[in-house]
Amino acid sequence: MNQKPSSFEVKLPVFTGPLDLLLHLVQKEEVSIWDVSLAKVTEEYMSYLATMQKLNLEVTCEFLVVAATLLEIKSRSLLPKPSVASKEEEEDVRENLIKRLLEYKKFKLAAANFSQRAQKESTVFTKTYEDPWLADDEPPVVTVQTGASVWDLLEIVQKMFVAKKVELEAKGKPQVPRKQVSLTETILKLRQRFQRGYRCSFKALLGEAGSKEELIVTFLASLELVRLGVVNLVRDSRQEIYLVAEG
Amino acid sequence: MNIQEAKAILEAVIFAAPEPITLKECAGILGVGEQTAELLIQQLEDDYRAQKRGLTLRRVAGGFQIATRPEYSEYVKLIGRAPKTQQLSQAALECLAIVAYRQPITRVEIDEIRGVKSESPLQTLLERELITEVGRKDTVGRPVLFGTTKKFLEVFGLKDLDELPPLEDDAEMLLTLEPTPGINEPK
Amino acid sequence: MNIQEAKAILEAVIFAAPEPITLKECAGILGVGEQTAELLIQQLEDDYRAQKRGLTLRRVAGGFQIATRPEYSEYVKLIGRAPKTQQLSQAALECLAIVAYRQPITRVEIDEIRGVKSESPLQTLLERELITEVGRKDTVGRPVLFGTTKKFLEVFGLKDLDELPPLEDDAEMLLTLEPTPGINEPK
Repeated sequence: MNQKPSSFEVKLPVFTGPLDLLLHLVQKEEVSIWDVSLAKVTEEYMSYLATMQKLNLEVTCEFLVVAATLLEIKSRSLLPKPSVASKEEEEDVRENLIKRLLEYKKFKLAAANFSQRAQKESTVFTKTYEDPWLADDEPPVVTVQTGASVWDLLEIVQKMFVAKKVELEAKGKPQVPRKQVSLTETILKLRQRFQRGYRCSFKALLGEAGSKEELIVTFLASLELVRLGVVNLVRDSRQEIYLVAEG
Repeated sequence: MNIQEAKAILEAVIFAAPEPITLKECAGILGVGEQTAELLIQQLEDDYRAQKRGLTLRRVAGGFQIATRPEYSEYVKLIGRAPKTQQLSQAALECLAIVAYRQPITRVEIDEIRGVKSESPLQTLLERELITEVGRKDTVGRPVLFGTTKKFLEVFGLKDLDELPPLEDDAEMLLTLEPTPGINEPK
Repeated sequence: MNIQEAKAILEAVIFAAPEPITLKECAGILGVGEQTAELLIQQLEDDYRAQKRGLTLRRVAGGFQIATRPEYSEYVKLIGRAPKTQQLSQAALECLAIVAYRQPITRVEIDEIRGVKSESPLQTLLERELITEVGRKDTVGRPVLFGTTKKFLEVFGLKDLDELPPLEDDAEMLLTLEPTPGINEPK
């Protein structure tokens, strides 16, 4: 298992793919990539794959595809050339592989350059917080523009409800009588309840409401209590919201 | 390390710290006593004050922090505003109005009032943080209830929801009509 | 507003912006032309250089940003700040280089150049927000096209994509390989 690869020194897992390996072998020859003896490189390549297998490293099909191409080139170069056409074909396979290698080499160099850059940049720090800390502690910048005012909202609602009313009246639907619930009363009631440390889920609180109107009033009253600082809103891990009395 | 350098290091460290950094931490980083660190920081503060700069060094929450100068806050607030001033669509405004006056309210109830599906405008309002989920309704399917946010109040310049102008009686009356599941279903 | 003040405002605004702020935005905030804004920023840059400070003003990702000086990084690391990006694997760097120079590009085209499947390193790059989907190629299967992000520029300290050094002009390189769909397909 600890047997060293025979014909070349290499740390095994460093190659990112067959082209990376092939480029390494070719560059070892110290001649122009176009002039390199592919036959020789083929041997080394196959020997590397054998070592990988010995070390139980997975030889992926990509490595095998390139091996097949290399073997093809090698076997052709050993055979007598029966025709011009066959020789051209051989050249095509070889040329195509070398072009791929050269293309890959460009990006490998670029990757090395990126790595250096990243190294240099790792010494530069920017601030971590996203919201600007204004020295006078103003609330964060409001970026929403609605194109409307509260009065527009009111108008929209009035119009819609009027339209709805016409529609409902046309259907002759009965109107449900309503009971008056005072917001002030509800606030006082809740205030009494939310003594030191008392907590209650928002849902449960709203669930106590007997009518839609009571629900709305309870909701508004809760908001008021939050605004007054009587209660805090807390969200638990299940996204459940609780009202918790201050102190 | 000379004084100039020590101050530069302090500036870099205070700037890069995710939270206000304490005197003790500053001293530890420089490898000097707290008194020396305090003197250096005072000098740095003086530098910040002397040069008319856009930033200030301030003492806050038991530590030091670099922040923008208050007098330039008007300009700082302009950042990022330009690309984000998309106005709300009519549909989104309708939904917002309904949520504002009828909260907490479910999507189905909003659909019912508008007579059309409101999923997409509601999504917009959620993204702009004008409305938010405030709970779940205790009915079949436990649908999400929507309400307006603090940001809604901010954007519309309201102290609280009570400041919403009152609806006319007509609308008020309709507002209390309770759409029950049975009634909502088309027959 | 005098020059001193304008520079101070710029400093505050560049500091406060959550991302590198563009010349156009700076000009807009000051209410001056872009040429004037550029001049002011150059002066501010000179100030930063002249005073031996802990911070620098730099041009990155199409905008301006204040950052700590590289020579003080050892001290900044003492407060627990980790570098902007964890080291990338060799495979991820290769993919990133290919996307950076050949964008927009599909995964199959990247596989073709590298001679090996690139799914996993591309996933890493997507997670780190260094690349993103920028569209779909108009071929069979409409594969996703990848491009680099603004964060890529920031992390690698690039002003813009034009600042990428040209790919090594290898004399041996006769023509660039153009992967055509026909060649890419396994037979």
